[in-house]
Amino acid sequence: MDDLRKRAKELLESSTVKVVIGYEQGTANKTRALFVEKPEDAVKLIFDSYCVQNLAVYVTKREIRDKGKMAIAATLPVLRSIIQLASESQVNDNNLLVLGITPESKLVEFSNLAEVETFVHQYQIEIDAHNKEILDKLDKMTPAERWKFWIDELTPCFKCYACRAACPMCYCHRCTVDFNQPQWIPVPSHELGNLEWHIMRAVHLTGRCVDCDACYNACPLGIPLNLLTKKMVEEAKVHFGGYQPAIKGEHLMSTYKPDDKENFIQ
Amino acid sequence: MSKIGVFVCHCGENISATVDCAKVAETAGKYDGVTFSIDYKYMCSDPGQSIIKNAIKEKGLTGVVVASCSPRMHEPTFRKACAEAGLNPYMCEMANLREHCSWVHEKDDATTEKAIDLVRILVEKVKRNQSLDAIKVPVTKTALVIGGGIAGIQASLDIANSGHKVILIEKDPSIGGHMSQLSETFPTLDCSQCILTPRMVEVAQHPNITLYTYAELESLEGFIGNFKAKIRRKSKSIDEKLCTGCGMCTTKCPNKKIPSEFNEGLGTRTAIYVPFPQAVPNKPVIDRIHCTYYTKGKCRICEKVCPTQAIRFDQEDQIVETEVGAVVLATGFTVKQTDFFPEYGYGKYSDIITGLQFERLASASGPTLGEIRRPSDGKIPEKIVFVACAGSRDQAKGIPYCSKICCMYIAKHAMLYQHKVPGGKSYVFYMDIRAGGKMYEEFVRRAIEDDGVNYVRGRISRIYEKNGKLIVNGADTLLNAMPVEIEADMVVLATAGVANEGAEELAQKLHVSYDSYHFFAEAHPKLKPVETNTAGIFLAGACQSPRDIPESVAMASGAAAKVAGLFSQDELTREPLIAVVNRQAAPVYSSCVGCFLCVSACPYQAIEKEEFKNRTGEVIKTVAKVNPGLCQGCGTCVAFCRTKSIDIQGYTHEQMYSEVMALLNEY
Amino acid sequence: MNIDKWLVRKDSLEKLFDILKQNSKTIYAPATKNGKVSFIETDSFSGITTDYIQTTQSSKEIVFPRTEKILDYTKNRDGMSVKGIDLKDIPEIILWGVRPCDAMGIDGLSAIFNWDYKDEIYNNRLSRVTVLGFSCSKSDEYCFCTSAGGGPGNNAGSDILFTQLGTDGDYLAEVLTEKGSAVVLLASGLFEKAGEIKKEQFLAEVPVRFNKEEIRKKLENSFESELWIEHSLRCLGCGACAYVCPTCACFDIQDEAHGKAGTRVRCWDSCGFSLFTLHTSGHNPRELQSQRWRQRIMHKFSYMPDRLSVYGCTGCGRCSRACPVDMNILEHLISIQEVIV
Amino acid sequence: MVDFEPKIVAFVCNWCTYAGADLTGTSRIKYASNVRIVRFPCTGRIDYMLLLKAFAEGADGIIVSGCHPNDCHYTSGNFHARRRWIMFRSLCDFMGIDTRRIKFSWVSAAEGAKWADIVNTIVASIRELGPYEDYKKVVKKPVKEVSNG
Amino acid sequence: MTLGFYPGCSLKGSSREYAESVLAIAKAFDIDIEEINDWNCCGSTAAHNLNKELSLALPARILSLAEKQGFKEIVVPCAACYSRLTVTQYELSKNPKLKNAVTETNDLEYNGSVDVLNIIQMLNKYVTPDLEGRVVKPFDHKVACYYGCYLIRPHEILNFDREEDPRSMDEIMLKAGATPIEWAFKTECCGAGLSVSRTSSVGRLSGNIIRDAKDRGAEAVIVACPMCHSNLDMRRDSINSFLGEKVDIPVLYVTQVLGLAAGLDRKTLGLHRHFVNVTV
Repeated sequence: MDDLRKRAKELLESSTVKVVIGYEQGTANKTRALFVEKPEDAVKLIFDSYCVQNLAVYVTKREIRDKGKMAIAATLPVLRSIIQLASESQVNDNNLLVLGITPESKLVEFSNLAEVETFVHQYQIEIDAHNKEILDKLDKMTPAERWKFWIDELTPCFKCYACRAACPMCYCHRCTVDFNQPQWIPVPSHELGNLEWHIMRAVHLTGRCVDCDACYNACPLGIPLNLLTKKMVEEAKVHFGGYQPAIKGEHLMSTYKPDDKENFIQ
Repeated sequence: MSKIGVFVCHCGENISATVDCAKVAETAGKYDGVTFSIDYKYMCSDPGQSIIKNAIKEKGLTGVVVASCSPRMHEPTFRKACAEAGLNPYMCEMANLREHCSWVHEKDDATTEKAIDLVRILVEKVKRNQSLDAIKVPVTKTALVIGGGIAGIQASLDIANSGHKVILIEKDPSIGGHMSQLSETFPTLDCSQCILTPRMVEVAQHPNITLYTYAELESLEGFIGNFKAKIRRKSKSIDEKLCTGCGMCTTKCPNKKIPSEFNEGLGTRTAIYVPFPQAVPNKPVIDRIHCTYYTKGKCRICEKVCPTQAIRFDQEDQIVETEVGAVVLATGFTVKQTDFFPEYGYGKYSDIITGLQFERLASASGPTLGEIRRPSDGKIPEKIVFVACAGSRDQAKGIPYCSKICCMYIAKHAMLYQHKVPGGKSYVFYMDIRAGGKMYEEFVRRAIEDDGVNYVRGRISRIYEKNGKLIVNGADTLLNAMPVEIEADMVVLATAGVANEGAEELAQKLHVSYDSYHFFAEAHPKLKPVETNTAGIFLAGACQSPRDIPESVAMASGAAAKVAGLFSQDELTREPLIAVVNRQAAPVYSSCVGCFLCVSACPYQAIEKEEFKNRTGEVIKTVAKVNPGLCQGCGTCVAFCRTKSIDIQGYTHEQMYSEVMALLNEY
Repeated sequence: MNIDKWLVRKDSLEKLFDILKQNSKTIYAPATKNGKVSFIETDSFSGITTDYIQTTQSSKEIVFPRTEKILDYTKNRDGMSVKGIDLKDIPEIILWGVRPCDAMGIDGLSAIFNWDYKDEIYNNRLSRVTVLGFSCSKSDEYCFCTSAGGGPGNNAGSDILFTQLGTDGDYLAEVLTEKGSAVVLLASGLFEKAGEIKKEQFLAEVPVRFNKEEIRKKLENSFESELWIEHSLRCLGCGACAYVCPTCACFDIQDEAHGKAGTRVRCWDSCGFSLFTLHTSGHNPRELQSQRWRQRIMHKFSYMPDRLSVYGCTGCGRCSRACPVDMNILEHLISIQEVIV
Repeated sequence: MVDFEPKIVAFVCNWCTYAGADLTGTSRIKYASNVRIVRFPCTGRIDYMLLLKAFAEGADGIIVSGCHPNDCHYTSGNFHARRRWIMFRSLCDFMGIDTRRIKFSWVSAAEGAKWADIVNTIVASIRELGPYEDYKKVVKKPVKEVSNG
Repeated sequence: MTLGFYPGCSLKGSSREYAESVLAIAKAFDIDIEEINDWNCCGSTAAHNLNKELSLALPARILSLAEKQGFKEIVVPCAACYSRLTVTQYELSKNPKLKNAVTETNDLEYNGSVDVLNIIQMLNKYVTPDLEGRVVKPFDHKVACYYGCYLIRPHEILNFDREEDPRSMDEIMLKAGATPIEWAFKTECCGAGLSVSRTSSVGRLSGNIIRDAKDRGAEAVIVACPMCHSNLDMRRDSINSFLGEKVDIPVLYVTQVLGLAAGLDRKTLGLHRHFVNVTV
């Protein structure tokens, strides 16, 4: 990605931005976030198929924001996250410049977030075949079986909150799990505490999740917790025709239609 | 450490017949934090209330639970009692032992158990209640009425007559609205002008009413009782103080061929003009689009002829800023023009006109002085066709609703035609006749039976012109859809009544919601027909949906009554049961992260942004803030907020949580 | 006691496992779930995962559970009645398949749980655990036990340390404690006297990458260093590193109330969380991630050696493997050694 | 499950269902005494976390009820609530939470009889289903002496 | 770029003159036009009432073939064919499932990448722009432009011209030197479907059209649809017997008029093939 390095260098030299968020080579074949502040460091930037971390998580991180205007190398999921964040007043054209990386790994520089939105809207949020299969499998199970499945999967969770930390949408300064008057969710990691934490997470991401799998990739225990959010993406399709992050868009869960359909309210 | 008092009421036999009240009181007495508990025959009785008052005083109670009937019945009673004893009324809760327990269950232990649970729930809640003070909002006792049609006029007069100031703004040069264009009015056929003009004059002369014609709302900020309005007074190019309305200018103006808005384009006016003879104010304005001086740079004849030198070519728009406590929206509606109908020739046939145009033809003050003459050649039509539901009730046209007034005015039109053109033939094509209203049905029958108007039930598929006639093709559905073809001289379309151009923008300016047709939305379809969901802004007349004069007037008086009610106190007191966004010490300020998704969740636009700045004045955090003037306390935002940063007084997280806990656990 | 060495035939391991089971021992051994290896209560030898460099989570959870009850309480008008847990209920546990760097971590934990107040519950758990260590024949880029004072065949912390003598080879069993001997007694038939065996040749290569003493020195005057900010930029402040660490011992005390009755539990916490040091006032002495990251390194390589004379890191490299953003502690330590003067 | 008495928690809005339940009382219509009503200003205020808490603390069934669409005292609180319920219910179902134990309904201030009927039907169906053991099991876990992963 | 040409059945049979005039115009204005190979029926019969999939499969095949032949756009002079092809594109773009089903049936790739032009669109794109100067014999007559139904409807799908009182053909006539009349029957039904089955009804329906044209002094009726043409031209006898008088206003294709204006000879434009002699 020479053009990325080139552009990053220019942006820093012209001090159009103060920091460029991108990827660098990490341990073994891992890649990891890089924050370029000096033009000469731009050469460290890389991009390849291993670059899957959702960098959007950093644009709300205080230590990075405080540096000044940010530029970010953004793949599709990252772009989606950015638009969602914009719709939640977390980023704007004044503090963020987006260097998009298309699914064909071409570099496109957007002059503003509106352009990013138009770009993003060319692609629907689609659950990948593999996970779709798992979702279907779960759908076929009886509720009792699903219950067992989830208790088994969630019990190992030791609440390190890596899933929360890695999720661009979990930028709250005080998460509900940290709310203790009342203590909505038990602090300890036990079956109830874990269950409630993961339900809450799924609910809070409903209509906001861009299905980037950051949570799943972050989980040190490999818990398939992204199935929950994926299911919510699917359900949003079923009930409300799905959603797309949009800067001025109507947020799925804070709006309604008088003719929303359901079949369970008596 | 809280000191709660529990007061169990027998309600005569009503509760005690199935619930062991003594046991309830006894058990409650054992709960942590309960320092006094008692059961008594009638808690709501004076002696009952004094038991509570005394207990509060003697035992220094910090909270009270009255276990009796439904709070929807006696909550005010007991809260008042507490207040009288010096306890904050919001420290009193009620357990509903009657409606929700003793009346609906058999006498057994389970019922008493439930009663105990219900009490425990409220004990745990009241422990977490906070003293609240009623919210007081100052009220500016001036109303802004937008729109000078009959609705706006009525609202203004009613408010003014109840002793409050009114600012009435009208975008046109004169007030009067559509009603001033009408000839006669159904169902009495009395002359519209005759009943309207006195009201118009009254408005102009009323000491409490400030009238701004040729003016529009620029912006509205603030909330109920405390709005700040910016009004743009468009330049009239005359000095109204000097102008005597003598009319010299209008008679001398060389530019005479401008289609008159008032006459719906059927007549003409001059560039400096008074829209119609009875206009209020009766002073001209210069229409700069057409005025030769403004377009070509020379003329100024009006200036020369004006005896009082009142012409001001260089006059500029003027912005008036004013504070108002309430707003009445009475901007009315408009009707679709004939060019909206491809099947009727896209408006290219001048003898196909709208109902409103017919009003002008029929009006004694109209371009034909009340004679029905067709626009193309001034010929008196021998055959005339009236088409009802032109656009209305038509999915394909995007206007599925009924315009409501057409059935009546078509009957009136046909009648007027029959009266004015003896021997003329008139046809009315209709879908259904909707004549709900006092004397309405009778009126329509008269048109059909006495005046011999031909009512044909069916729709018109197309109209085209041939040899000076309008060929009207339709079907008569009562003669199993037999095709009908009429060679008419003139066709009147009862075109759909629709929202004004720019109604949407205005609604957004005022933060009131509007329906999918851009008519303004009432706060509740049944119980709040004149309120909007923005407190302090009310609706009158056809801006809410098409309606006739009596309805508009009634609605206007309704809105006026609401305003008068609002203005009846200097401060408006509201239940403090509203949402609050938490605040913390710097640098946190609040746990709110400012995603502002609550804004779209709030039905009342009550959520605002608050910025926190550092010493150098730069904004370091922007968080949500609830406007206590607007919040109605539904709590929709509370359940939605991810960080639980919003809470609602009286139903806080802690209170509701502890209720659930108390309900399912031993205490 | 002095180390006595035995030889255990490759195929006798399973027998040993079964004998221990028959003697109704609870056995925790490495097993795989969702592609991750961790210590799980196991009933069958076949369920044990053997081909792993290091378990995702350390074995500390056996002696220091993520969540454990301390006491039950009931409120009533006259006050409170409390019922602590019965230490006798703590089960006897065989910890099977522990790597040397894990076993070594126990020193760190014990130091923390005993330096001022002797933590009964912890000590009781520890006294009931028998650690069967297994030396490492493989390592990866995250391993640095040799720099942390340990090694692939280090026997500290183990009651018995097994070292496989070559691929598919038999096992050398070094019995190090009474608990170890007790195991041997149970299955004496399986333990053969071993001659002089050099196990080193069979151990994994783990090059020394830094000098912990030097790092400790340098940390003394590094508190204000810019390095912390630079190093911690990509850190997201989750607790993964702490929760997989064999020596991290931060915990939180929570009362789980249900009406008048409730349970007091001790559960893991992490200095990486921003709330860890948040005061009720809203003030947070460690409000930046850099300060929290500094705390983590300082605690392990400066504060602990200073106060408890034991390092808080065994070089297992788990935190690096678990980190969602590839914070590689080895890399950071090396850079501290290089950069700070 | 002969002597099993289900614990039912009802989350209702103040303006419609609470008033409806009042009407049940004034009309002296009898219904099962297993239900306990918690009063909210509006269904829009009802927090899904509270539903979870109810199960966690031992409820066997839950009723959530408010104004019919278009009747909301706050015009749209129930519309918002409906959307949340739709998604929350799907999630519960996906996680294997027994959605038969949560009854969502619209009960207006005029539907006293309907309220009695709602309560009786859910009490009957929960009697059939028995106590919510699955959930209770999960809740008991933390008091296990050692809880390892 | 080569413009694809889909004649459809009529232009190969009853309305050969339409095809001839289209090609003549193309030649005269050197438009590179080429017929689609192996084309089939557009399904403009009762097909779409009986079997939706089939009614889409037929046009889809044509479009696939066009794609295969590398056409970016094709001209479809027959209004009926034009309607079917365009509707098909619309339906398939809206409904992937149908699309798959159809492509399977045809076992041909379909991307909907081809632009379908009706004759008016084609003329406006390639002819009228440089018509000025090319008009050697202005068609100096009062003409009634008759659009019929298929050229315009279903309007929400085709959205071509105004659904009532369309103007596009009138514009072209003006350019060709003719004087289009204002009349009301531009989109009135000519009885198309009944052409064979109930000629009497055709007589009545088409009769109304011809009468109004005549009453307003039209010297020729201009059409852009073979169906309209055959009804107004071939069925003139039944029309006249309905009108009770002999009306001999000729019916010309828009392309024929342009041809005449551009000075092409009457034979190449196939004027000799009409039933009502073309006297203008």
